[in-house]
Amino acid sequence: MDKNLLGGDLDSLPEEDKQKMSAIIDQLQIRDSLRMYNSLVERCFTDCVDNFWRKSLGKQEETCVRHCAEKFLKLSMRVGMRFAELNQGVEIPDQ
Amino acid sequence: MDKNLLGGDLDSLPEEDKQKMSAIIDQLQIRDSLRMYNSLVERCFTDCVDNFWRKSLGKQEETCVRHCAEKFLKLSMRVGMRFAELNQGVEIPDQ
Amino acid sequence: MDKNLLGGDLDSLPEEDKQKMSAIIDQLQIRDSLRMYNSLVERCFTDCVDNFWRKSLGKQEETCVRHCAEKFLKLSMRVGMRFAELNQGVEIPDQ
Amino acid sequence: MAANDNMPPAMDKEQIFGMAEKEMEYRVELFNKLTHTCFNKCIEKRYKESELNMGENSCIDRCVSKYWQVTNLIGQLLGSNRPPM
Amino acid sequence: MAANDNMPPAMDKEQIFGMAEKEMEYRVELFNKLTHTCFNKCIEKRYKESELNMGENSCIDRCVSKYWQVTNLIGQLLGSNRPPM
Amino acid sequence: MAANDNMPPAMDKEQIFGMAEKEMEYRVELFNKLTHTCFNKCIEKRYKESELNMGENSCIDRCVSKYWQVTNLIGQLLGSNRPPM
Repeated sequence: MDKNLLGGDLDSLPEEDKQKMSAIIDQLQIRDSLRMYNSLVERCFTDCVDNFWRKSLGKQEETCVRHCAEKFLKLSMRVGMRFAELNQGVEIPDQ
Repeated sequence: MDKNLLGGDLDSLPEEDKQKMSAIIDQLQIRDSLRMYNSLVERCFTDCVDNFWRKSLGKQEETCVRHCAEKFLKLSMRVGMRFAELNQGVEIPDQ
Repeated sequence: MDKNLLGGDLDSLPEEDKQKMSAIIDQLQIRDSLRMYNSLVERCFTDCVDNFWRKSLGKQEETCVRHCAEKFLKLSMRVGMRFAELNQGVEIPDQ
Repeated sequence: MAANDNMPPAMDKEQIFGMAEKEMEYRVELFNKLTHTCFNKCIEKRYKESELNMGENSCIDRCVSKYWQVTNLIGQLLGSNRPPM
Repeated sequence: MAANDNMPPAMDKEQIFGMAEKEMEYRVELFNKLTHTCFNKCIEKRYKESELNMGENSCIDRCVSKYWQVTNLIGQLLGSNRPPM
Repeated sequence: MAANDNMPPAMDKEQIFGMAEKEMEYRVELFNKLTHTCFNKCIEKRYKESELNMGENSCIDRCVSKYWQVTNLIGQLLGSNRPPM
């Protein structure tokens, strides 16, 4: 998740508090990206791997996992952009 | 979640510890109510919104979301009451 | 989850840090086992209990819950063993 | 365990608060899972009205009671001899 | 609440940081649930290619917009008069 | 990043412990998701007996192995060049 979506008004804080707040945000971002990693693996494994006759990933399963993960990352970026716009009160044009 | 279900015997603690415990409970309650908010939105959105031809919520979708959320809150209160009774060893009369 | 899977190289730390690290690991293990308890109850209840005409668990439901929980615990141990082997770079023989 | 003896008392207190916090987190999670599970089992997904009807209300009561029993049953299997809360 | 008056200021500050942390955790969770929910609603599970097609892209935009509206709607029902973020 | 240089060392240590804690939380979560996912994939939901049968046992071994490979594969895509643990 983008840092700007977490806390916007750090500048108004005194220096000491700003540092502490910034450390809290860093920790949350690390935790968030590790959780994202875990949930992405779970999702793509669940959707792509259904055959347990061999212990190695087949070619088709590997391609499926790659597409799944890449689609997720692209979607996540797009959601982030739209989400930021809504946070700033920008209207999404209908059509 | 009701505060009484979290910690019952605060009175027996020394003043300083009581305050610290009370602060921990407050923080947990804030986190819990924010999580409940998030999971209620996720549930009612998933159950009620299935059409993505427009960017605005339709009348029917809005009613569905309202009913879903209100039912959830009523159920949550009832579960809390029954849960409290079980915690106090009260038997729930059958039917 | 097995303690060895959490942090392997505690011995290299100075005594004070080792104690602090060990306390963090203990706390994570307590939280993890309480969460496992909660998610095991949720899973076995969801899979085994479907009839709400009575307020007491039937004989068949009880057996189902027991089997579900015992299978989960056995699976969890096996997964832990295989997982530890992969962490140590041991190959799982195919067949 | 033996190491506990020469740990500073401040550390001990820290850990006691940590344990109490984990215990409370467990209760909150139990309550939330119970609520969501009984919602799934008892509430009709069409959401035609905002009131709980009689059938839903009795289903909820029995669902809570059975969930409690399952919690106790699995607690026994896990070897903890204490009640779920 | 009245007890707040004679609490040391350090405690107060601790709580303010605690509140800010919870608030940020809430935003992260909102964003993650939004992402996963819109993935479930808009992405075809066969994963034939790695690009998002046009249909998926417009579905995502509308999904975010409607999710936002549901967040506001339920926020009003819960009696909090503030926007979701 | 540059700000790190004039931060007190105590702060640094705090952050190192924080990082180690997040890393361990990640491992616990990986293990739990692995366990639940392989349960879903390999265990028959009728629960007729409490033992794992031969088919379930080999399914579990292969499930763990494939899950591990998917973790590595996605780790590469995310650009982290380290193994999952």
